[in-house]
Amino acid sequence: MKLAFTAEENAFRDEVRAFFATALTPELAHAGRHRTSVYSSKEHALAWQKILYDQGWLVPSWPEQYGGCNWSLTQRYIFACERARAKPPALSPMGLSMLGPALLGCGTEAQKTHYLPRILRGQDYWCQGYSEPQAGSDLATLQCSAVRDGDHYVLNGTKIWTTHAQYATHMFCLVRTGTFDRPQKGITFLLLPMDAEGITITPIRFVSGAATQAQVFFDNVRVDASQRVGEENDGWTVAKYLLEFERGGGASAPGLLEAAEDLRTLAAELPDAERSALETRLAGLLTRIEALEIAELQALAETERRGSPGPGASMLKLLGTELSQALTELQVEALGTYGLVHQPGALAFESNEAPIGPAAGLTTVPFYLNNRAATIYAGSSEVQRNIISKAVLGL
Amino acid sequence: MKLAFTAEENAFRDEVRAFFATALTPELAHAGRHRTSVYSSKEHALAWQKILYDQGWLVPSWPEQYGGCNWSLTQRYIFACERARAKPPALSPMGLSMLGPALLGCGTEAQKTHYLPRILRGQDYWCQGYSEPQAGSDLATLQCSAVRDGDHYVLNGTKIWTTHAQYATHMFCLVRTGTFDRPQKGITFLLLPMDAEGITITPIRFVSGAATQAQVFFDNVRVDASQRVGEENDGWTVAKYLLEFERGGGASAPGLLEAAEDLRTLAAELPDAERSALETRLAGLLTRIEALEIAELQALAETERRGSPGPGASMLKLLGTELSQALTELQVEALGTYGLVHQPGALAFESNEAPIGPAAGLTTVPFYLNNRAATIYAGSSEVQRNIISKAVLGL
Amino acid sequence: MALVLNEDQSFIQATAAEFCASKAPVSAFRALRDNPGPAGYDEDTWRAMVELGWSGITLPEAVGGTDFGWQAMGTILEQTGRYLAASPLLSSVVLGASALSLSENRALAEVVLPQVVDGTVRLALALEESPHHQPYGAALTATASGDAVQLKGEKRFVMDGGSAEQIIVVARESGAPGDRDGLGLYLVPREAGISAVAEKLADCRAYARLTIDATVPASQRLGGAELLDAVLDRGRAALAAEMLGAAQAAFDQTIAYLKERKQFGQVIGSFQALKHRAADLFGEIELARSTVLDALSALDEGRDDAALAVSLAKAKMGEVLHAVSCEALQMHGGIGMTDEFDIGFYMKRARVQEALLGNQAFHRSRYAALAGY
Amino acid sequence: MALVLNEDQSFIQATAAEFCASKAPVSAFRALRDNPGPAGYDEDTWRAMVELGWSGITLPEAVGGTDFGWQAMGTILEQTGRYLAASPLLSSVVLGASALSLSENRALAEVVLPQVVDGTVRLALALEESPHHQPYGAALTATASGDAVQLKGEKRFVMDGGSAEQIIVVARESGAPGDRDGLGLYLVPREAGISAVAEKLADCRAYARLTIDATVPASQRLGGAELLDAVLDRGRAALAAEMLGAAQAAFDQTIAYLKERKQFGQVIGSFQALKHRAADLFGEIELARSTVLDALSALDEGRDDAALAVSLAKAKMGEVLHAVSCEALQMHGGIGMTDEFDIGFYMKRARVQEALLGNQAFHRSRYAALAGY
Repeated sequence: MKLAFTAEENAFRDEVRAFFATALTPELAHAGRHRTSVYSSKEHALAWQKILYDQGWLVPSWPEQYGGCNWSLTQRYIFACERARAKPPALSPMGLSMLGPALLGCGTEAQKTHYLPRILRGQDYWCQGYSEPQAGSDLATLQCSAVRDGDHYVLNGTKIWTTHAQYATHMFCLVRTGTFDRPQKGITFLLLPMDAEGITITPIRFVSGAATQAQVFFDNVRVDASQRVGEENDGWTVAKYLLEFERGGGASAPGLLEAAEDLRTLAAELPDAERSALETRLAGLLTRIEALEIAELQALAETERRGSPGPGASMLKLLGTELSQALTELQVEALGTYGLVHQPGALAFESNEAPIGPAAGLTTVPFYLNNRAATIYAGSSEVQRNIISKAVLGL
Repeated sequence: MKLAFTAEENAFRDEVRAFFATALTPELAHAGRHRTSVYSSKEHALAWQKILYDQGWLVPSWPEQYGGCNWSLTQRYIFACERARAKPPALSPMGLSMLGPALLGCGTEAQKTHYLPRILRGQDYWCQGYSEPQAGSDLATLQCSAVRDGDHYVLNGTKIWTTHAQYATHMFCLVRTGTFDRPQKGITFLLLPMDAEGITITPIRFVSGAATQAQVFFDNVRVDASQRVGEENDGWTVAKYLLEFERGGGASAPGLLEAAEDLRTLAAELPDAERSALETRLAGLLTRIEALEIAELQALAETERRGSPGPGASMLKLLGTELSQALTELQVEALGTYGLVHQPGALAFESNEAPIGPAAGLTTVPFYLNNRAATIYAGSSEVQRNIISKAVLGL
Repeated sequence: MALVLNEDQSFIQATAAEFCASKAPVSAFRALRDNPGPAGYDEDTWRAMVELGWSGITLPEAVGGTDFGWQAMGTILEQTGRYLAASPLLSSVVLGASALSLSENRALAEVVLPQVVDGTVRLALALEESPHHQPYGAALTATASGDAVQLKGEKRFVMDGGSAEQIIVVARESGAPGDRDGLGLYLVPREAGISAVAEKLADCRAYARLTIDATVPASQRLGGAELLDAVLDRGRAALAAEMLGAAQAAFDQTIAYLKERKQFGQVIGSFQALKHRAADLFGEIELARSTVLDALSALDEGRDDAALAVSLAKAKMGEVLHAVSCEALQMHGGIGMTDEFDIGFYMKRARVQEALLGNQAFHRSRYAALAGY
Repeated sequence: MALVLNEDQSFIQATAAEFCASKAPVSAFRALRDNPGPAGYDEDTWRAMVELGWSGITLPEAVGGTDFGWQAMGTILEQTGRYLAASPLLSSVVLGASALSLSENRALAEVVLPQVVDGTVRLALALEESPHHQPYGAALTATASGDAVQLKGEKRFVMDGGSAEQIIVVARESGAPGDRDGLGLYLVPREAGISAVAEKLADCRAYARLTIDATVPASQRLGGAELLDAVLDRGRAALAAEMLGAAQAAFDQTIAYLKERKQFGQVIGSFQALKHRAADLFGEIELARSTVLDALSALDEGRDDAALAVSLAKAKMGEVLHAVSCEALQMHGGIGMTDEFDIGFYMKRARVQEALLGNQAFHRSRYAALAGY
């Protein structure tokens, strides 16, 4: 408990808690508790999104006119803690947490008016086209090209690691529209429908066995120029603004604290030597998570003050993802062989296949493996360290 | 116990143990147990050196004709273990472990005949002139110049971090005799007497308060050309050969194991919470030290096979020095406030000043502080990692 | 400790490397993963290993073995670990055959071991009943009645437990689960009353849950806890050797990738932060290698600190393999996350290897206890 | 938790930074180190701090203080920690005055606290009797006889114990050393029977061994273990703030050096391995800063998890300061090893700060216990 709550805030907490308790259907609760990555399925994500939307709690931090809640920082913190406790399905962040804030900051009135309500209502389901095979950590060297042809851009090239590309209705992407002295210049930020002619999607199978990512190929895909966000050749500005939200927009600590609490229960059942070793490491992690929680709260206050998270977001992304991985390490260890089980068939809601071990074990390995990507996507940990040493320390 | 001993080897161990028990005078035993750095004082080092020389055990690994013992690897290992157990004063390594092997490998017959016996008998006391203010980790950029003038070289410039320069009779040093495409070329390895005209010595006070290092200035110092080891401009070859010995020649594990054993005794007296935390860390270090011990034994066998330690020496230096620092960290912690005492006056043999805490506490901070240099000298840990990634991994 | 491999060991190592590279490369493991077949390994490949003498490498000449010892066995497992070569070496030759060769039941050993050597019988060790390694945790009951013993209970995650012809069952004769006293090891033919259900783990090796309700002659008893400890230590040291090969392979593949992948206009292996991390990993692998060699030597020499050396090796090797497999994936970046790349196999294999026969916490604790901490 | 400094706090921070930089820079500490004088700090500098109101910053207006609270005190100590400014702030204002202001003995507090605020009385807390922090370890006896209490025993490493006019002595009234029950805190004037011998530690602050044989009226009793815990937690949080300043200073000086020192033809700050280590340290310092601010807020807000927050802060800050001071020296290389460079001061100071009022192990353990582990 880092913030002292008023009576009103306590009442708010009770309200949020009651909402989660009643709003989650058994299937959504199952989906939330059996996630194997930071994403839920499109179906579960949208079902849960609709419930939040109807409640008016879908995008608390957005401006009120676009659906925000005008909550205080404390209220947002309470909501994050209760959400971590209730474990609903994950919302797809691409529209709600990434493109949405980017449009709010850099979009035209027309773009805001058209897209924001559709994002909220789940009418559009977005994916993010950033990385390319030769442009990963070195994102600015991306080659996927868009050539202006009258009122359109014509796209050719490919994007890779595009989460849920195969399920998305739209993509926001970075394309090259020019070559200048710095690779960051000449990049443009575009919005496009995934059913446009010339798009091919090839799912990528991951180490976990799942295929939530895909590679997307563009063959003379025509995009209306009105779908450009920001100026031509100046898409990097939009991308940087958006990346700060992707990296540091949220509060990861409440979820990590819940995971630590779950682990504590698991650890209690271990044989002595393993239990004491695990508890020592867990307590060590807990101190880091608590520190991160405070830092995230301060960052929220800072974001509110300046409008966007700033370069400190890199630090929070770095610490948050590494702590998340450290916790999954402990989870694998705490469950022993049950935490190593490979039984995808038993995962579905009301599956007929009896699990080899406890239900918690079924998601452990897939989540562990998928979560290794957390220190790679949205700028690898190495890139975050580069950013901190340059932007913050001036090295 | 990593090597199975024969009856003869057991007898040898008893002989060595008995020797240490009788040969160490009370003053030398005190000096050995109250070292505040890897060096003992010149006086104690030479006194102990004479005893070993008389016993014939001063340079076990040298060729027999120069004073070596022709011991098996097992015998050398036994000797190292017994020495770690007895804690005699440290021998000055500059002549015995660095210049000696370098002369054996690269010196002229005349140099060997003249210098090796004088090193063994302690008639000459050497220091090492390598680093310069602008050439530390980047040793090859050294600037101290030697210009050929008939049968002499004329030296100008400065050397820094020269251990015991103020006590040494001679220095071996690297000087620049030419400028070529690579900075490593054009360096020459010279021997010179410290009483030569034009030498000025300024001791450097360290964080520990002691001044065992000095800066040495050369003002037209004349050195006879016969004092060159190796070819002109090819001193880097000699230096590299020597550096391998400096980095990996010895076995550090037996001493580390003794230190760990001492720590275990100290830890037993700690309050509960601190004791269990410290014992956990100590047991963790112990596994690393045991692993290092095996690796060092294998490296000894490798050195015997190929004649010099090779690039693997960098790894052993890196691991050995970092373990040594980790142990001193624990020692400071185990002694609590007694391990933080600053009382140089109580350190001397038969001092009249009563120590604030136990005797072990008096050397703790000075040794701890001096030992921070272990990951800086003879190529910092960063340089060792550069060497490993380049020479071993080809990166 | 032998500080360098002798001629025999070097020859065996070279043979194993060549064999695995040509006959059991990672692509073969990938094919098995997608299509495991009844045993979870390729029977032809296994027969070829038997013909190379691998099934008898630690066994005395009297039963058809070559008696080259555990260091030789380690060099083979290092190679199978490197290539992820699937075989019953660990289950049958290391764990199973050791239980017989170290048993005081010479009569049984003399009958069965020649069959292990010639490949006609495969063994498996049925020990665990919980998801955590508990050597003395057996609850499965052994009830004597006359000259017969009835074994009744369940065993979990038995490696190759679905394909081995005979199972060595760790049973409780007296006392309670957790007691070191009161354990008995029995050699039980599958047809005597063992049914198996496959249990699939992340490494895609073959494990089974065994339901046992079998009655065997008392003469099938091999020994008690002392035998079990000795068998497990051989298994742990051998497993550590396999892990060493895996760590080395993951590291080598990563170094190769660092020299090839370009970002920011240069190969990523030229970035100093990655170089230094690679150098540190190299040092850690070397340290772990030293502990593995020492553990195998300690077994060959019958040193009285063998258990200590084995726990040191399993703990250290587990820690290093863990770090190497994580760094390997991180340094590969996105491409390392794909199933198409081999590097993920090593991570999944590593997590299971770490857990088998005692994880790092188990062996650190055992090491500390044995070292008197 | 207050998420940003308020106006008062920001002003106090700016004043403190300016004051320390001009009146008590590191060079002043160096001069004191070589020539400590009777108190171990400069009396004029201290008087100037008193004039700035620092001696009353956490005290109520009724006794002459400004009641700005612990976050304000923390901003001051962060600056004195940064510049190694020597003063009795920690001993007298944090530890000493807290014992009075939190005491139920209002009469005594009302007399003494105004004198602390105006600088005429300096206090010190005499707690430890062993080289390890043991809050309930007092063996020094308090024996009541009528209205008087006799205190008899020895205290070690009492900060500013040689110069303070009045000493708060933690004594044992009943029970055995280690018991939380049976402790009493007494305010004892030096002249009542306290003799001091200097004990010099690596940080060159002033500590003393006190030999106490004093009889004081029972009305000098301030409280028991509950008071002691509250006082110590204020001391720990304040010390953590001082450590934060030290860590930041050592880090900043190191970053500056990385931008200046050239090797291999470039500034060493351009080497990626050092950059990444610096970035990681930055993150760790920020995490530690968060915990320190939270601990100070918890004290200001009287939160019921204040003890937990304080132990978290002291443990985390200790760990981070340790890492920063070691890396700072390593990154400075040889020059960092010299007495001439300031960076070594921070390492020596750090080791002592870590140990004072409970080291990392102590507070990790206390945190775990309070968190229910």
